[in-house]
Amino acid sequence: MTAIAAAVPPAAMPGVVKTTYRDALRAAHRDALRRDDRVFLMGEDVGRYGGCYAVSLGLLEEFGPERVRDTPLSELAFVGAGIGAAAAGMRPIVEVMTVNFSLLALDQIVNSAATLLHMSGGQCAVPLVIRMATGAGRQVAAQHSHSLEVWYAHVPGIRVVAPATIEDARGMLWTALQDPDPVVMFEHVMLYNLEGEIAETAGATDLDHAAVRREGSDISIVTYGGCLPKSMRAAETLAADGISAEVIDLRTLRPLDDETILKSVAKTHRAVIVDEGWRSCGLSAEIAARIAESALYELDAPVVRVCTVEVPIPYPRHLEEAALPQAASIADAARRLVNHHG
Amino acid sequence: MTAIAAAVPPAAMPGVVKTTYRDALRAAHRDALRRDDRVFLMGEDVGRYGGCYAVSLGLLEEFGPERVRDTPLSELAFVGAGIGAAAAGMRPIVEVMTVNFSLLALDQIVNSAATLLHMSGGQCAVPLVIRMATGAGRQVAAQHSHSLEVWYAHVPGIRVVAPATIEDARGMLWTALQDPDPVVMFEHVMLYNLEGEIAETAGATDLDHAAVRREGSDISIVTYGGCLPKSMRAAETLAADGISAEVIDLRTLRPLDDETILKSVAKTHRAVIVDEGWRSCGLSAEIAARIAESALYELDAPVVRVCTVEVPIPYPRHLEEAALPQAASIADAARRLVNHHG
Amino acid sequence: MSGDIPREHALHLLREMLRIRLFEEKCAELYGEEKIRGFLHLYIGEEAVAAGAMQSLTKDDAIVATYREHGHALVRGISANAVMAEMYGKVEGCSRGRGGSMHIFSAAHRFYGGNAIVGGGLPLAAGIALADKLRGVSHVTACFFGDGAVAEGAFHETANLAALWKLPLLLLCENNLYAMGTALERAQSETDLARKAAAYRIPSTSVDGMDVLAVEAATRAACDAIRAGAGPQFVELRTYRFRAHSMFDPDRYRDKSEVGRWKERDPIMTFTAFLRGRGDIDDAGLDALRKEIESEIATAVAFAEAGQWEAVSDLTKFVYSERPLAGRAS
Amino acid sequence: MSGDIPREHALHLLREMLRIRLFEEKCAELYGEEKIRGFLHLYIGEEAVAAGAMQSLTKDDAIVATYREHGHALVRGISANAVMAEMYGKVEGCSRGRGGSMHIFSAAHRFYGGNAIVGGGLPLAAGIALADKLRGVSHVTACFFGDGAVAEGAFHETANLAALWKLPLLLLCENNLYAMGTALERAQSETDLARKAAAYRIPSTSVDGMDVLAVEAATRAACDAIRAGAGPQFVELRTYRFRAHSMFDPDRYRDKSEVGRWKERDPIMTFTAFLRGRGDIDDAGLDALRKEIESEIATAVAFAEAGQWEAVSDLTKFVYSERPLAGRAS
Ligand SMILES: Cc1ncc(C[n+]2csc(CCOP(=O)(O)OP(=O)(O)O)c2C)c(N)n1
Ligand SMILES: Cc1ncc(C[n+]2csc(CCOP(=O)(O)OP(=O)(O)O)c2C)c(N)n1
Ligand SMILES: [Mg+2]
Ligand SMILES: [Mg+2]
Repeated sequence: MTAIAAAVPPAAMPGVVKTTYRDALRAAHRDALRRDDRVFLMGEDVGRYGGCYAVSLGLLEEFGPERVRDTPLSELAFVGAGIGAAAAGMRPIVEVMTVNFSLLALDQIVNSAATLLHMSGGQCAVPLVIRMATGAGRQVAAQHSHSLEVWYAHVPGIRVVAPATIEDARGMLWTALQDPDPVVMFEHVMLYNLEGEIAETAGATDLDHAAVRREGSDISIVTYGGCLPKSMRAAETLAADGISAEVIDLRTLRPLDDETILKSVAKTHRAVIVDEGWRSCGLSAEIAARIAESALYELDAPVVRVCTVEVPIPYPRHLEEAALPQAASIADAARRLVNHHG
Repeated sequence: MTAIAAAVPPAAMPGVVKTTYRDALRAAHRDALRRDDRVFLMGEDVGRYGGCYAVSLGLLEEFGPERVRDTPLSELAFVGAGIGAAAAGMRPIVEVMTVNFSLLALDQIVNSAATLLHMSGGQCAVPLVIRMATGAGRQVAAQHSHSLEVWYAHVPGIRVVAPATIEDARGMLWTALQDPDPVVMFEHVMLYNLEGEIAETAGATDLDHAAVRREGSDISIVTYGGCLPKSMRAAETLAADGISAEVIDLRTLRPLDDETILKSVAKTHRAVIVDEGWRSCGLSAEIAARIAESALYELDAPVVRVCTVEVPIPYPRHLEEAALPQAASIADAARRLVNHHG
Repeated sequence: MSGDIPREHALHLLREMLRIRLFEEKCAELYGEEKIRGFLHLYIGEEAVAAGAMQSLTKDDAIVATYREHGHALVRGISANAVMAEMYGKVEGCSRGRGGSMHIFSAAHRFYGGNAIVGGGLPLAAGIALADKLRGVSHVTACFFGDGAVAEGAFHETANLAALWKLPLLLLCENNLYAMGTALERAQSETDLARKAAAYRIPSTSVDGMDVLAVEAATRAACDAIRAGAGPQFVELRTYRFRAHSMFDPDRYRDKSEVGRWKERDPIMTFTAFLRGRGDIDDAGLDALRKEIESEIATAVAFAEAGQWEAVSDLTKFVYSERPLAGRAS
Repeated sequence: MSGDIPREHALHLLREMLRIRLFEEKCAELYGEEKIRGFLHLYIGEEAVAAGAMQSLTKDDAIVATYREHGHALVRGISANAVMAEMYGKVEGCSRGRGGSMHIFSAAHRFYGGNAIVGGGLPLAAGIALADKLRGVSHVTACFFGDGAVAEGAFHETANLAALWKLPLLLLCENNLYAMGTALERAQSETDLARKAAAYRIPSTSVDGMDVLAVEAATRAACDAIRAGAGPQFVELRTYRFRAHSMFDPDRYRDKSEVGRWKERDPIMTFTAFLRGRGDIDDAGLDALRKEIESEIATAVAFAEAGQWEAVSDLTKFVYSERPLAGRAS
């Protein structure tokens, strides 16, 4: 896999602005559409409606219907068309409303986007970005609340990223668009309203490295996406209890940045992996397996996974909450682990 | 998940007959169609053609076109129709030619088959069996050689099974048809021609337990499906070197039979997991994670995974062979592990 | 509107439409109070479709609907109590509270959901129809879906399968001219949706979905044809939603004036006027009807309010069935 | 067959058909020798389609084909050497040997594969056409697919998208009456496939796919319409495969007599007779032509035999690209 270096941000006096994850994503789109006339955005309701999560609000007016392209309800065809357009030299951004609907397009993603370069012997690259919302928390029940990032992370030929911060929402898209290969980007539904500050000049962000979002020495909490804020809150609670948790945001789910994970585990000797996917065969299993393979003798206790209970997500708030990882359950798991003496 | 007991085989004098994995599957279909008039088989070319792997050859002639039902090329609709028919009281067997094409039907499987019971509060059960071929080895390249069992094994609400022996080819279908919930059954393409003997009276087989296919004391080789014969060959080679390998055939990939795995690891203290899926986020990761969680202190060495190299499977034989787990690479991994001294 | 409809049946139709309207207006209010959460898709404006189409279905027929299905559930006979409790997420809800607004189920009513994947109900419905056909019973499966669903591959594959196998499937396309914010002409190269059915040799009709009698007549004819063995039938119901797509939708993509024009054709208003004209109902009658329904809904709200939250310990119940189904023979 | 075709062009068409025929007969032989492995789908009997349809495409146009695409590749101008080496799986193959028979690629020829998912090429082709349209160039993307693919949702969604967006997409349906073992009438409720296109307002024609001149004329007209901005066009090519679906297929599902009847319409045989009648070619000319082609094929086999196996150490090469593409601006 190619290392995609972050573009150097322009050397302006870095003023700081308030923004949201959603607005940062929108700014990233605007940027991309301005910088490169090969870039266009397509998907259901990205234009007139402004995007089902309002990410693309206003872009149709600014860039016109050729470059901000509403599609009919036909996930298989418009994702496939994105693949074809990329293969033919464009730089499409395809929005699929949620990962749940992306199941309808998986054939094109796995059997075409991920294979074309290899099976053509290097001739047919697919520089495509597919964006989709993921995750639960809005009480939209069993057909709108999946987290299937792990499925994508299983497939060679694609890169999988998950911005969990405003900086990454702002910066990952441009880096992804510079990738010569397909990138699937997951935006957790509970992050869109996230507020924060960002440098006015913030630009592309690195896709090759996980980020240590909080340093700590007693335990490593490895997570990404929608579970990052929960993990950060858990780390705060733990700090109050005198437990120093390091929080790692994976950022890129394929390929995984083993080095950052293993370095942290070598320091803390304990790891909790937090992942909103279902436990069995989830992303956290891969991380646990890598730690067990490469850092077995560093571990002072077995790795623990905090995942979503293995149920289709139910509608009522209390059941949805019970099904998902929460700051409290993460902190509990960490506490138990720190107190564990093998 | 309900425990599905194997039906007691009739107490006849057990004569033994020669058969193949394919013929055993066909006999299982014939049996099911005879026993229960709610059972019917549908899929592309299951009728006139006799099944793309000839599993259903002759069944159209015996049971007629209503019960052995050729479908048009429309995986989404006919799998979905199977789900609807099951919900309405039938016991459909739906054949999807290969797991590669099942991507077109995943929406129905994940968003409907796996969720209907739970999100209807227990009202809408889906007693459906979906069969599909999986795996590589026939030089049919990057769009026909996937092993995506792990994706299915990730999904709560479905059961995933993989017959690796003639007995299981003969016996799993009937057990699966007695399951009130959807069962996805994976048949490895390289097993169809497998020859062997089977009791004339062989009947339903257990779906709840992994099978120890060979006992051993030095190392556990955990595998399933198309990798079982390779693992058995590896175990033989190892025996010649004085290494006693235990070989576990998972049989059911969801839910996993932890007990059998952990018992074996507790005995051997070393595990190689062999899985034809791609390594990252593969089924072997889940097994490695479970061992690391529940048997960390039993391990004398890190768990090792032998998986498919993370590439779309290429056409030429030498590259395909290099991409896949082989008896030799399994034996090598096992040898290294036995010689590993942490 | 045809004049020969018996008064009692006419009043029944009016009542059903009004039940949907008032029930959903209450839902909108409850959404504001955060009693109902998640996605909520109102059917207001489209009541004539569910009310009319459901008349020719017997209790043995089956129904598959979308996420905009409260109306269908009520007309089908699922009690307002059970539907409202479901919207609240209470155990007393018809799906035990697990599904909410988008996933209303009732096995007793052969009401197979409540499907939130656009087009996702179509293959399921074909399968239910296939099961009935294989069993040799002459039940109809009615599948409701929107204009947006017609663009999905699921529609195409299902239509072909149904026609090829002559399934007893009634395809009811609720064409409200929009799929979320996307107008029909920006989603379909052929906007005459009934012509889609022709490509599969499925007989089709288009009907004014704001006219409950027209809807009833067209769907009855289609049902009769299906019961006579003619295979699937397609009915396009031309309608309009007065409210936004869902409670999250700021409704920026269509003209207020367009909505206004359609509101002049409000199916309840026009049918009420028709019934008044025939002398079937007067102000007092209307008032009484409205009061009855309001009381039904108030009861439903009270029922839902009094309902229980499912125990968290039951979260994983029904991921799998509790007991194996017995093989018929063994 | 129309008489006004120039001799040179007529001979070119004959040569192209014969190249496919002889190349594939050689492939069948090589499959028996286990030089070619995996799936092999022969085009024998259908040569007039690829040979005729490719005539109106320029080098800037793009092509998407199926797993039955050796003929298309050859007519497109990919050398027999490169195609044969691909069938062998050698590095000198046009896809580096990675793809084999089902995945022939050539960027230089805008030949975007070789797709082994039935219907899978259709969305891709729409995307290529969209890219060309967005760039403002007037290239055509020609997408070949079988009658079986028309049942897939991919066909329906793509047809709608192409028509809606007026994409420069030429939909070439190779109707050989069977999808593997499934006869058209058992797979489609409407067997007149051109009528499918009408449901999307896509102009369509059906043509005798055994008549190379008819194929050329129909596809040329369609191409002209596309270049004139009329949007996608659909051409149904009525043809027949003389061989089994693949080398694994025992061909039990159709009558020998049916195959026999179609063989009487062998496109090469009838076109040869036509050319003889016009005095365009005689026995000696035919013999010379055949010899030339046989020599081209013999060269290709020798080339493939002499080719190299890719080093195992290169297995993971091209899973991802080797260098980042530069952003156009930055
Ligand atoms: C496969 C899929 N894609 C997208 C969505 C998001 N979505 C929900 S409803 C809807 C519009 C559907 O329109 P239509 O079928 O006309 O039904 P209506 O809402 O108008 O009743 C969309 C795009 C979805 N639920 N499923
Ligand atoms: C999605 C998918 N389903 C099934 C198959 C297996 N399969 C390969 S070719 C084929 C028949 C296709 O028929 P048609 O489209 O008419 O093309 P033809 O082979 O006749 O040229 C089938 C069923 C496949 N490759 N892809
Ligand atoms: Mg609509
Ligand atoms: Mg065909």
